[in-house]
Amino acid sequence: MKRLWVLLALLGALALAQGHTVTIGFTVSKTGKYNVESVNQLHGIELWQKWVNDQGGIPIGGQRYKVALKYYDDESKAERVQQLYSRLISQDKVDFLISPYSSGLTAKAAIISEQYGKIMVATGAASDSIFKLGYEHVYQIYTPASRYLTGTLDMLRAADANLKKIAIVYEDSKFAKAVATAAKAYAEKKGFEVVLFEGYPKSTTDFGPIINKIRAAGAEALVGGGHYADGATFARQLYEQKVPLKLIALLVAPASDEFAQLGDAALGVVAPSQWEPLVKYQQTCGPSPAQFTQMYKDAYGKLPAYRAAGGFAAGLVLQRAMMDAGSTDPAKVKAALDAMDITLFFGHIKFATDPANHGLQLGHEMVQIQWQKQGGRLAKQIVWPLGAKTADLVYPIR
Amino acid sequence: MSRVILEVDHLTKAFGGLLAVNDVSFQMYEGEILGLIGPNGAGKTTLFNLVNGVYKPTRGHVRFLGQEITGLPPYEVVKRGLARTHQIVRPLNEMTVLENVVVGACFGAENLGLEPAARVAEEVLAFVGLAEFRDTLAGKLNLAQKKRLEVARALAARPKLLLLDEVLAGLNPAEVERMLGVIRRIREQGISILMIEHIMQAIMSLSDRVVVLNFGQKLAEGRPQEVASDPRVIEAYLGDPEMAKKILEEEA
Amino acid sequence: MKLLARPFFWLIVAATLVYAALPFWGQNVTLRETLVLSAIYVILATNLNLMIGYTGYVNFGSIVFFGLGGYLTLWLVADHRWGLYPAVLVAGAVTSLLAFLLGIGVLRLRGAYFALATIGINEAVKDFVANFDPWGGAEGIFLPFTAFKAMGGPGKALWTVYLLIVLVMGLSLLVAYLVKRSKFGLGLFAIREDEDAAVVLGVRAPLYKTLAYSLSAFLPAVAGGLYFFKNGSVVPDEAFNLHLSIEAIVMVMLGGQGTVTGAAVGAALYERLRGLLLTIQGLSNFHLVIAGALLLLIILFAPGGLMGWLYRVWPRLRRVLE
Amino acid sequence: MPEILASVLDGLLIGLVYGLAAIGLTLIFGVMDVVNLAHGAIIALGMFAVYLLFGAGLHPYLGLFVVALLGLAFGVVVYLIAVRPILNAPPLMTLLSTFSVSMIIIGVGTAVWSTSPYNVNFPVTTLKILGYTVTSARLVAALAAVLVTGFLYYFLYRTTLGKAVRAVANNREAAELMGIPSQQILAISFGIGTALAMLSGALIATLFPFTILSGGVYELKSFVASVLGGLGNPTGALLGGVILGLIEGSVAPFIKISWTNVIEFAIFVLILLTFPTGLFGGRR
Repeated sequence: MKRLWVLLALLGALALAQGHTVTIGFTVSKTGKYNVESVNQLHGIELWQKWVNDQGGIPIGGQRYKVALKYYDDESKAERVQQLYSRLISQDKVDFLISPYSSGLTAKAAIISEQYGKIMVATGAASDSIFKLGYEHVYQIYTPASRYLTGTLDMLRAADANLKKIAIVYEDSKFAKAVATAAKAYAEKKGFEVVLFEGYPKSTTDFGPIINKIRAAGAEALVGGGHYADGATFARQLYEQKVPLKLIALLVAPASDEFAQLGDAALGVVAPSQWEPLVKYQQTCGPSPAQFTQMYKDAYGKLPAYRAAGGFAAGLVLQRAMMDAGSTDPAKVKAALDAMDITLFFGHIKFATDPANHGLQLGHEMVQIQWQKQGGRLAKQIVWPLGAKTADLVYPIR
Repeated sequence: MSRVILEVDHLTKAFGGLLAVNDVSFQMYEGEILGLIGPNGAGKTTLFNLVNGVYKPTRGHVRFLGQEITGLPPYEVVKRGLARTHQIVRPLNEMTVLENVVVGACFGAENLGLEPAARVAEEVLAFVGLAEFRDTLAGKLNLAQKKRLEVARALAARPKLLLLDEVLAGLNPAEVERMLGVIRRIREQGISILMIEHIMQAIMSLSDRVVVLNFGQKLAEGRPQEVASDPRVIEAYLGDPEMAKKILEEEA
Repeated sequence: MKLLARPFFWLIVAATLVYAALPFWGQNVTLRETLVLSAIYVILATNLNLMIGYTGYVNFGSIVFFGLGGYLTLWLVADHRWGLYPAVLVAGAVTSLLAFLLGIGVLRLRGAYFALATIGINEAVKDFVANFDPWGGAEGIFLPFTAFKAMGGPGKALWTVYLLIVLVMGLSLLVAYLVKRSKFGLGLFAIREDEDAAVVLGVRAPLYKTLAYSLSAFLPAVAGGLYFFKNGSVVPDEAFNLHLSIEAIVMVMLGGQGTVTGAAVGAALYERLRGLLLTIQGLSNFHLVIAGALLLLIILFAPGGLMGWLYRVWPRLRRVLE
Repeated sequence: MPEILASVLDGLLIGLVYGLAAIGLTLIFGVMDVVNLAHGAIIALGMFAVYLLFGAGLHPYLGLFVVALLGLAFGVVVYLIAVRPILNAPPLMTLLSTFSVSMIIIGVGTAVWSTSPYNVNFPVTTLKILGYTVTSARLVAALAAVLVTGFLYYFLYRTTLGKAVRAVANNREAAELMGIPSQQILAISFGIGTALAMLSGALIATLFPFTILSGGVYELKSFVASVLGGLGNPTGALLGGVILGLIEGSVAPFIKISWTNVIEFAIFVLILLTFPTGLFGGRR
């Protein structure tokens, strides 16, 4: 008897799955270099799934579609990403794709999604170059690398009109190199002298030689970094070696709450951030920034990092496109994405549609955060743009 | 007198400060068996290595059939018709006996293709008495068989001059007899032989002439009986000329 | 040589044809992806066998050829708008020539020294390419999507590349077989057994082993070109993955070094095993452990690999399966 | 100019640690002609050993002593399982068997610790030496490397056991004829080589973050350092390490940092081709 019930339940689940499920596939770096950021992103996606399914699913053309997720661990390895995305498409038959975390892995996944003509929403991937290869099915959520550090440099100029010498030191990765290259051009335009412009290999753990160069070049401020693991190490060694810098701005790492583990080494470090819990966007669909933050805190017991927000936003964008299309038909969803122009809790979302840049994010903007001490505790504050700030920039930091 | 097949001319090899071969000169003639003797460490094997190109000489020349072969690598020397065996046998262990000999035939003086080389190899194996072991892995042979394999491989190269480095060492009397037969029949084919040997009886009975090395230098050269009675040679061998002479007489 | 009269030749042809046809049954894309990977493994192992199994030189960095082939191909296709076919052929030829020049120097080393040098070469090339801006530095080269469109759209391009990779696999087996049954191969085996003795027997060892090294570079480089074209991009870590080249040694050992069948079967078995371990829940983290333990067991108890064991159990097999 | 000196000083300090790792590799080769391809994995084990001991409340520097003992024991076990049975087989066999050990270690390590980075987080102070800023951790690591090397030399040249190791390294058969139990000596030597590798890993862990795969970098550096110094020559390996560190330190100011690896490997291959026995003479 009990068996029969189980069978019936299974059949029911199957019927539900066949009729009213939309499956989203992606990979997560559960291990390896990107595991901190990538798991954050996964949490965001899973929170979106729960949020949608709690409402009964996505309303599409008069029916409600439950969201199912299918994902694998890509171990932060490019070769795994391509195998797994092929598998997601050809074997698991997912309906839509979300990218892995990081520009490098996303670039690899994008090739597969394009080869098979599957729509992929790219989050956690800021590199511009992915969108210059003539792809038609990949859409970017993040502010692209070319606009990543412009706000940081504007802020630095506003804080110190006399500062000249800056060092730009970046991880040799697709994302960081793109950001650094764009930042160099912008810095020179802003009247800074870039006294050091150099990449370090992805596997770097000893920043001694780089730090010696920063000293030797007489840099007054540093912008650069790459991802979490290298950025945290870089910040720690900058602090241990007592490098006299007036401002340190690093990509990615300081925007994570885990950065607080560095203690005093974190103090004063600035980061551009895709999103912060304190932002005040007026959303046109989905939860508000405060609602999202609260949901995330309830689910995971801590404040969401911007990768988590990016994960949630990626789901929301897909959801919105299906709703707009009134269908899960890929061609219609693609048309809806091309036409999309909305504001989410995450900010403004609008994609380039010209063939040369198709899918590039045009709407979204960065905010700047800084690690400051508040009543003896380290906390992130928004310090730029001025309209959104929650605290004044501490400058110089050392 | 027949023509000169090998000419060793003021040949010298230094390893660091040590002169392993020191200003050695001699000639050998076509069809001849020349014995090369001397105490351990006299430089005999080094001389072989100089002649067939394993080592490059420090000074001096080697001429083969009137052509300069000094400093040519061993694989070039073989192609000109000068093959050798090794004192310590070096079979190609994981290959069959036949394959070992085919290597010799393929890469020897006639530069044969695989199939003609196989025919030559069969023939040579029969000649040295290894035909029944053709499909055995070379590593599985006993020492006497390995020694014959060395000779077979060298013969398969179709040489005009054969350098034999102690092919009798380590063999029992019956095996020695058998090998001596092989050597005589090689000579009957018109192949000249330069051989290093420690067994005096054998060298004295086989050689037309003998060259004696000691401390890298040529000590004596001549017919076996002349050399055997040369007191310098005897002294080199035994320190005590009287004693040595007695032994030599007994052996003869 | 009467090639057409040899059963083993027809065995290679038949195996390659069946392999090529397998995924077309039901247009099975997943199967195709799996078969591409194992074909690549077979190519790497079979060509590596020319060095390890035939010549007795342990090349730890054989993957450098695969990676260079990939880089040259993608560079020609992406930056110089070449077609795929001329690009892979030129990539193969250039890599092979580079291997020849490199071989002249590096093959003077023997044993552990040679093995270490090949590791050094692979790492030096990897780090060089990661800094070489014309090849995209650490970011690598990404194909513009037009490259696939030029081949009749990505779907068709992927099937075409599959067939080409299988063709290269068949050619690798054929080359391995022809070399083994040639005078050249006999010379190589003599070098493997005792290089000094081989030289005295008349084998021109320096040239022969350099030719073997150069030959063992050609088809892997072509395969690298095809594989990375299929992937749409090439980055240094993937192209010069030292780990993969050591795994190729494991494949050769597993099947039995010096045999054509052994290297191929070893590669296919290893791929299956690896794939199986990666997909079994709970074992995915242990695939390295199991592969390592397996390798250790082979070395300790069956150094002749699978074919060595089969030959011992059934000696007549030696004449049928090369 | 002073900045270059700072960079060279950094290079010298880290070079001593490379040297220590390289001694572990070269000692094993010198004694038994085995290139230990598990070297990198063992270095990584040293990193995690000190991490675990630190987690259990032991100061990293005190942990070093425990790491050394663990390394010795582990090395003997690896020797008995993976090296001893095939010591007389062709060199390929020991290369592969030690590599399989490496796969096993890294596989287990990945299962336990994943490939995510770890840190040994203990307070570090900064010192001024002749006006250059140096962290205490770097200074201690370099000092420890020198002390361990000194201790090794005392062992090799002043103790009976050490003399036996050298005798076996020189000529195993002759040593056996003199009544030295060569199997035990080989096992102990492998243990010491392993202990040195783990110690160097432990020291590196006090400086930089690490993953289970981090050993690979230092394994390659050990190859370079040992080949520079002549495979089989411990003094050479230490000097090789220092040279490597000095190259890193002195070229860093003038080129992109990422080119240093290219230079190192190019030197490695060139040295192998021109002086296969190293700059200071190896065993052959």
